Amino acid sequence: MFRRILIANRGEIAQRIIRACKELDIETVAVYSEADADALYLRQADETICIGRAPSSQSYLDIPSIISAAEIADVEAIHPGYGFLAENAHFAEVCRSCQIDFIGPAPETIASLGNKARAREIAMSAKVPVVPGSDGPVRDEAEAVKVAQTIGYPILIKASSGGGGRGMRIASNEPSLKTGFRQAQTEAKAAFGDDTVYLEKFVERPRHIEVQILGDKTGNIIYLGERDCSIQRRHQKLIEEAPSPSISAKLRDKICSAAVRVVKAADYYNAGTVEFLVDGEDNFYFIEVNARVQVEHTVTEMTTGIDIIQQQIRLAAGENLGIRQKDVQPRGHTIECRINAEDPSRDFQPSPGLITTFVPPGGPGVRLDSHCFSGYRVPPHYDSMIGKLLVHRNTREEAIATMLRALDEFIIEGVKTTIPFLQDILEHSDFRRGTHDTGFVERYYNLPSKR
Amino acid sequence: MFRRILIANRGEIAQRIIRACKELDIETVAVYSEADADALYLRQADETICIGRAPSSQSYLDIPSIISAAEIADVEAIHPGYGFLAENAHFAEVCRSCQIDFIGPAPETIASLGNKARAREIAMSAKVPVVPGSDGPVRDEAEAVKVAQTIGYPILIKASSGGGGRGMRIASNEPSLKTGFRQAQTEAKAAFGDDTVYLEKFVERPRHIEVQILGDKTGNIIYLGERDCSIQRRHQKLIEEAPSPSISAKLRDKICSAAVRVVKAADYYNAGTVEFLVDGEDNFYFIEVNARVQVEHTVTEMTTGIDIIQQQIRLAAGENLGIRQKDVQPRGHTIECRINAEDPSRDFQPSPGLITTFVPPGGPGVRLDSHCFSGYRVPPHYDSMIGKLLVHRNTREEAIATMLRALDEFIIEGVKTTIPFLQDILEHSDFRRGTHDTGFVERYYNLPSKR
Amino acid sequence: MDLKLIRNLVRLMERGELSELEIEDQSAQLRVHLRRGAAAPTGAPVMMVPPPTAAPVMPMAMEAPGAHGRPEAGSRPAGVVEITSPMVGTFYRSPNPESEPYAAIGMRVGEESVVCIIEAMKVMNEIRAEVQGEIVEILVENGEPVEFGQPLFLVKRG
Amino acid sequence: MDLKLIRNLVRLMERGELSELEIEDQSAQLRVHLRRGAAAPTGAPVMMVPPPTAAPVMPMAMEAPGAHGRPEAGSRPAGVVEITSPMVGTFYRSPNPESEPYAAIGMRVGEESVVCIIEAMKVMNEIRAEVQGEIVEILVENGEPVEFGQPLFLVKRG
Repeated sequence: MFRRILIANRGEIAQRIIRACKELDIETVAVYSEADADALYLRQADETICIGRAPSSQSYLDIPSIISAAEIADVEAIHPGYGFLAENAHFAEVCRSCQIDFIGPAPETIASLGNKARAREIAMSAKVPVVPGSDGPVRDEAEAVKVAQTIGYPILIKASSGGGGRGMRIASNEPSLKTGFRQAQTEAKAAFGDDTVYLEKFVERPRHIEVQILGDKTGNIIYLGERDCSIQRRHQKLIEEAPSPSISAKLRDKICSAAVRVVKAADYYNAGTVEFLVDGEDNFYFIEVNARVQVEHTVTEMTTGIDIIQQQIRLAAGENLGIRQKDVQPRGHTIECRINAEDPSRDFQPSPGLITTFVPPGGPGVRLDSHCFSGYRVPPHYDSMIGKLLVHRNTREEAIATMLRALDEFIIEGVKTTIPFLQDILEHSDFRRGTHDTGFVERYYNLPSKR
Repeated sequence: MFRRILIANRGEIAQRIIRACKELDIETVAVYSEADADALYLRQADETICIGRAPSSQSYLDIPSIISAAEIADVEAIHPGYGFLAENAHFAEVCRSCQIDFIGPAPETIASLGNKARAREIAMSAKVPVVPGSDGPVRDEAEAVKVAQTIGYPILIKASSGGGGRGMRIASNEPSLKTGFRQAQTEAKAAFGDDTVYLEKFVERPRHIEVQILGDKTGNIIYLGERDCSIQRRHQKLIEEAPSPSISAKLRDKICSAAVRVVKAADYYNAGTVEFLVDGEDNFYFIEVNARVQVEHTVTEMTTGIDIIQQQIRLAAGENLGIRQKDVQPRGHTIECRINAEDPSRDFQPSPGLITTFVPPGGPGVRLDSHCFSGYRVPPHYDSMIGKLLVHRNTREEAIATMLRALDEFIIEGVKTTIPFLQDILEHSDFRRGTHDTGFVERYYNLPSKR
Repeated sequence: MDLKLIRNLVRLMERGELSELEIEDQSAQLRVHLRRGAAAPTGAPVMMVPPPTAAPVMPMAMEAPGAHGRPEAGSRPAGVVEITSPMVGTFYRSPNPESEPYAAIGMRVGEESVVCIIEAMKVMNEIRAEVQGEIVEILVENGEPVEFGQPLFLVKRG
Repeated sequence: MDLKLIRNLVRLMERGELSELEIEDQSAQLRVHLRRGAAAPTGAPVMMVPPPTAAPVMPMAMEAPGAHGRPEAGSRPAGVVEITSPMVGTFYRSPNPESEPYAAIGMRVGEESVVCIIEAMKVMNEIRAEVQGEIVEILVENGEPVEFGQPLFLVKRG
């Protein structure tokens, strides 16, 4: 087991990793930027090292500084958390070359899964359905029409250099495809300086279902069940829950075993997540693998009672999986709300600054992962998430009631937060029925009357 | 179901009840003394009524004020919490006469269980072992010696008007019994103005094991497993856990079914706790029934996932038990630490006053029930408990590690707390081995070298 | 050389607010001597917590229910005092609907004069002015519930 | 001689606000005696006056690692400025053990003068003074690890 670990991240996930290390009796070295010098979680670390200025590029993304810190602090491993360098194959490579264990999958795995086309091939090789598409760039209208005939309408036209929903258009028939195709190319050219586009079947009213997996270096893989992350705004998850209110036990098993097939095909180890889209007819399609721990890993921790961060560390240290698939027994229902320092009334613009009062909720079924406190200053340089509020109850209905109770108790003064917006969603009949899809927030937010 | 409930208590338990009511969508009326006017939990209640001055006798113990508040606020039921009027049969009687549901057992049950001798009879009638004793006052030495011969040494000489460990002496043989008997009488006379004493077998190195039960008004009774509360100081519980590290599954079943027999014999309904002493040879003896919800009910909530306060309210409203015995499936290990505003370095003298900084711990497996916050002033008039910190993990060892991590994170400035003392106990080898008994704290605290 | 031992000793010092610690363990051939905080005079104030720390929550305190609907002491003209309710109950201005109210604006009262009735648990409690002067304002409607300490009347002393 | 041990002890003293630490470990044939902060009595009072805004946590904030072991700006004589480390790494006063140190107390430096080397990932980075004047203090030992922004030298401008 490791004696000493460096945490190459900040905020709640840095704190989360420090907590796991303390419970495993591992020493922690926390690196921080000048903007985070006053963060409270740094006091929980055994050693702290300032690695640069506030901008991520000069601190949390600066590989030389982090490796240099790891060397002077003499650590055996680095936990990258999520974001920043978590899925940077080069960084994982550098760690290896410096004989520092990277807590995550192998650099090669990160690289191949990070490549959309390659990941798609891996999934197909594992007999896992992917969203039908052109498999590569489409040259002209004629080819587009041919492809469309095979995969069927509606069709999504995507810019190869796009992403995050940018540079996409929908075509529901041949004429709209022809015009859309040309427009998409010109837009792509303008936006990304690259007019290559490809086609994909447009999945209607999809739900976002992802599967948490754990794997050791001997090839053992288990799944810890699914998470439903269909409440998103601009592809940003706002609320996650487990189990999914919208899939049957039968479909769950199919998706989970598909997830295991994908990561096995990728020679995956450590913790990871396989993401799927599920349509109204219970067809599911592989999207991508997140080769890191995710923000919402906490949801699965509460339903299964398995500490995923501790597992990551054990697996990276070369331990074999101590948990067999049959030991994984999800219980009750978990909901997570991401609390962001944003102003919902102003199109969710970030609201950094001094938190004058911070009184977190507590009591039965409530878990809070947050690095904030009364007097903490939210720096403007990073992600606006200031905490994750989770509840675990026996039923989804009880979980919603407890979450509403907890959000109502939560006092955050000084910065604007998304709490009121989250409360609205939790009270919405579609969410309560669990019939929502990934388009819910945009639709509802544009028509609040629709409640 | 009730529409509106009055909470006749304060602090963390008042907040706990408000939380349960909000999750059940029941309106709450919180009463408070002038000393609690600034408490934050009052802002969570639907209505608040000041009922008197700081001293309990003029507020939380003042039956007319509370009933009058219940009448003007037009509530259907009163939750007494623990302490104050929770086990006051007269109060329960008055509630009934005013057609207000008292959330707890019937006044008659409270009365009979509140009488030591009566409770003992009930237990014996239910074939549940009690600590062998004189069954009533012992007139003179001669009788004392005769009784001693039948129950065997060591013998405990107790003042009938005593309690809480006061007016007790141990005799390990006949001579010491004779002298001790006389001294006990004179002491009792002096201390309580009543020299009647009785004899009881002295149970050596006992563990405090209690069983949580739930019962409905049709006579259904279930048990939610035991709690081990052997870490006590002057009969005040400091740390509670479940399951007990020191009893076998077989003994657990015997004790739990004994508990059910006792409460059935007492026509018990709503939530209650049956307390036992267990000696080194796994003999167990009934002590008493707590006819109320207890401070440590939270421990059982975490292991079973059952919300005991919500159950209390449902049962008081006349619902039948929705949980069958076989549905009760304890999982993992829970530990609770009571955080008191006391100064361990000064014989635990209360340390009320302004809490300047209050940063609670969080993260996996942690639950905090506390009404405190940065800027809260701990009033000097009431109990010194300012919070209950709980952890739930898969194993006892992991639970201890998480509790140490959480206590280490917990920042409370402005008042002294028992946190350092709790940390010492959790690090003690006897506690880690689970071989401690109710005498542990006194022994350890007098001889810290004994670690 | 065991760093954790030292770390735990320091933690111990922090918890116990020790200023100095000295250990000599011959069996372990170890001697440790730690001094904490600045020299006594400067040390003490460092431990003390500055009052302004409560500031952020004062707004809450002001909003606390206990403070609701109460006229601020400062906002009253000089010589005007409150008669507050000594109990929780229902406020009645007269012994029964037919009869005249005990107190009306402009009426002079003595310390012993009954000014209203508070009904608690079916008991009618006569409330006395306990101050001498003139009723200048009646703050509660007839039949309205009142809590402990709630102002009922404003009286101009004299 | 294990520098890391000393560094960790110093960090420990900072965290625990120790003013003095003394360790004698015969089994390790080691004796350590450290004293901290005593020289700068101005430091302590500064820690005690928090700006009203972040009041409740200022005591913490002041303890934050970023603020540790740095001489308070106010506590330096006029015209004396810091040369701080632009990166995380190991501090070396000379290009190699044989040669003379780049900078010594009393030496005059110009903006372009190399004053030390910071090794990061096996790369030797020459650090320039970027200020003109006279070296009055060297704040870091040769071979000691430094973090970003850590003061290395004090220079009297001119």
